[in-house]
Amino acid sequence: MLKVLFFARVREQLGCASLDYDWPEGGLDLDALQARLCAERGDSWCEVLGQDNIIRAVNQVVAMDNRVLCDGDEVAFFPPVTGG
Amino acid sequence: MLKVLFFARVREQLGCASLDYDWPEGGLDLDALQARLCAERGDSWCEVLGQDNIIRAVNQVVAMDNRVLCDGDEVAFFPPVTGG
Amino acid sequence: MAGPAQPPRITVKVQQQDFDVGQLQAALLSGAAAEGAVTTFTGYVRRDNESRAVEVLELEHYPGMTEASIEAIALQAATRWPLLAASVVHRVGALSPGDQIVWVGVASTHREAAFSACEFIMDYLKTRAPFWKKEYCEGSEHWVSARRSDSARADRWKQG
Amino acid sequence: MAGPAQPPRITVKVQQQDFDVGQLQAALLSGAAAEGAVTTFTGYVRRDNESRAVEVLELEHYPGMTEASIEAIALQAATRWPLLAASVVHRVGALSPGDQIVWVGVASTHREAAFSACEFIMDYLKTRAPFWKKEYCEGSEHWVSARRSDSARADRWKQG
Repeated sequence: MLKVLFFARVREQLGCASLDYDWPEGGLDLDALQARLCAERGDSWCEVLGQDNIIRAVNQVVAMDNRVLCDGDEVAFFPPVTGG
Repeated sequence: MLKVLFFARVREQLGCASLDYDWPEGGLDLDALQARLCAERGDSWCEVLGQDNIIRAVNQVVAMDNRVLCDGDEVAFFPPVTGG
Repeated sequence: MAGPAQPPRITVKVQQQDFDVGQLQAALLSGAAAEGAVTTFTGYVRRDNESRAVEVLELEHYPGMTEASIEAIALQAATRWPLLAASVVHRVGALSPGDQIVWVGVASTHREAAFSACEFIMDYLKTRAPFWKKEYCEGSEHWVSARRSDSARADRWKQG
Repeated sequence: MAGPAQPPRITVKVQQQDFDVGQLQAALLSGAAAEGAVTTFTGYVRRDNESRAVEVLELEHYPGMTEASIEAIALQAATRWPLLAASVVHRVGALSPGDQIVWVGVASTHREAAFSACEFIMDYLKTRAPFWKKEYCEGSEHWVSARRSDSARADRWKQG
């Protein structure tokens, strides 16, 4: 199972802060997870997760490119950060 | 009359923190004041005021070069500064 | 006699409560009088942001990742500059104009390292640490968007 | 509605007494929540200076010139960066290891100005302001000599 988290504007637009994603047979990479969420959850999710400034993190480290996931990973989607 | 001040190592080496210098007929510039102090006060003053890193200030502003003085001016001699 | 260099003391806190800058600075010191220089940065909620009158600023973070990533950046700063200690406190939750948001303090023997490391950590907090700000202004709310100048500023450290 | 820009509030103090960094920082703020950023620098007496064990550090200044020249440099900083306030406190007299020597605080709307101006003022204090330090170490005393690196550092602002 993957733990998937959403923050800030992304969380609000999806109406979802976190979800558990069943680990599929054959495994999954980050792009595939994003495509599946889009396909399974419909247009509004496609639109939100398809925004080109979305940042992705795997196990609390930002992933600049696609990468293979492992069962148990924590994946997060969030907009550009604005701290300080 | 000029007020002449000495600070820090210069003050200690001269054994003098300040003196009043009678305003001479014909006026004075900064180099002339320094030369007179040297001539009038003897070798030890010559040596101290002749150190090449001595900084001079006129009316509380550092004077990079020689300059004409006016009666009533405040002149200071001090070593390189080490604040902060 | 100087022993082997101690690793710098690094502390990172993300919290709702306000903080006392005087106490934070005192806590940065080792008590051994080794520090010659402490540089601090405090960020505040401004009443006017880009001509909007801000009533409430809400800050969200990514619990766990935020703390770990700030600690990593402070350690990275300590490899670039000789630091004795670095401390970061960042608030989350609802804040009002004038409230303190963030404090970064860096102690070193000399001021060059303290200034550079403090600015380096702040640039990271502004551009890479997972915090998000939402402004409430005159009945409407919106997420603050990233300033392009902030990213450019953080990038310049890559050439260091 | 923004009125005409206020001149920055500048305060300079040379004193024997210790100071409270929290109070100084609070006094830097206008109360109008205009400040987004405050950068501070605190200098301390180090126990070890270039491998000498310092027992007492004595600071001398040029009363009048010191204050006026620091005020002038703070005003100059305010022409280079958009500052809301700048404050300098510098101690004189006999200090011990661990004691605070100097505090510089700068408030601005944004951090770039606060960092640059604070560092600029500190560089001036180190290289041009009329202060002199004398160290008492193991029964002997000597005047601290100017660090060449400090002068080089101040010079770089001329190219700014």
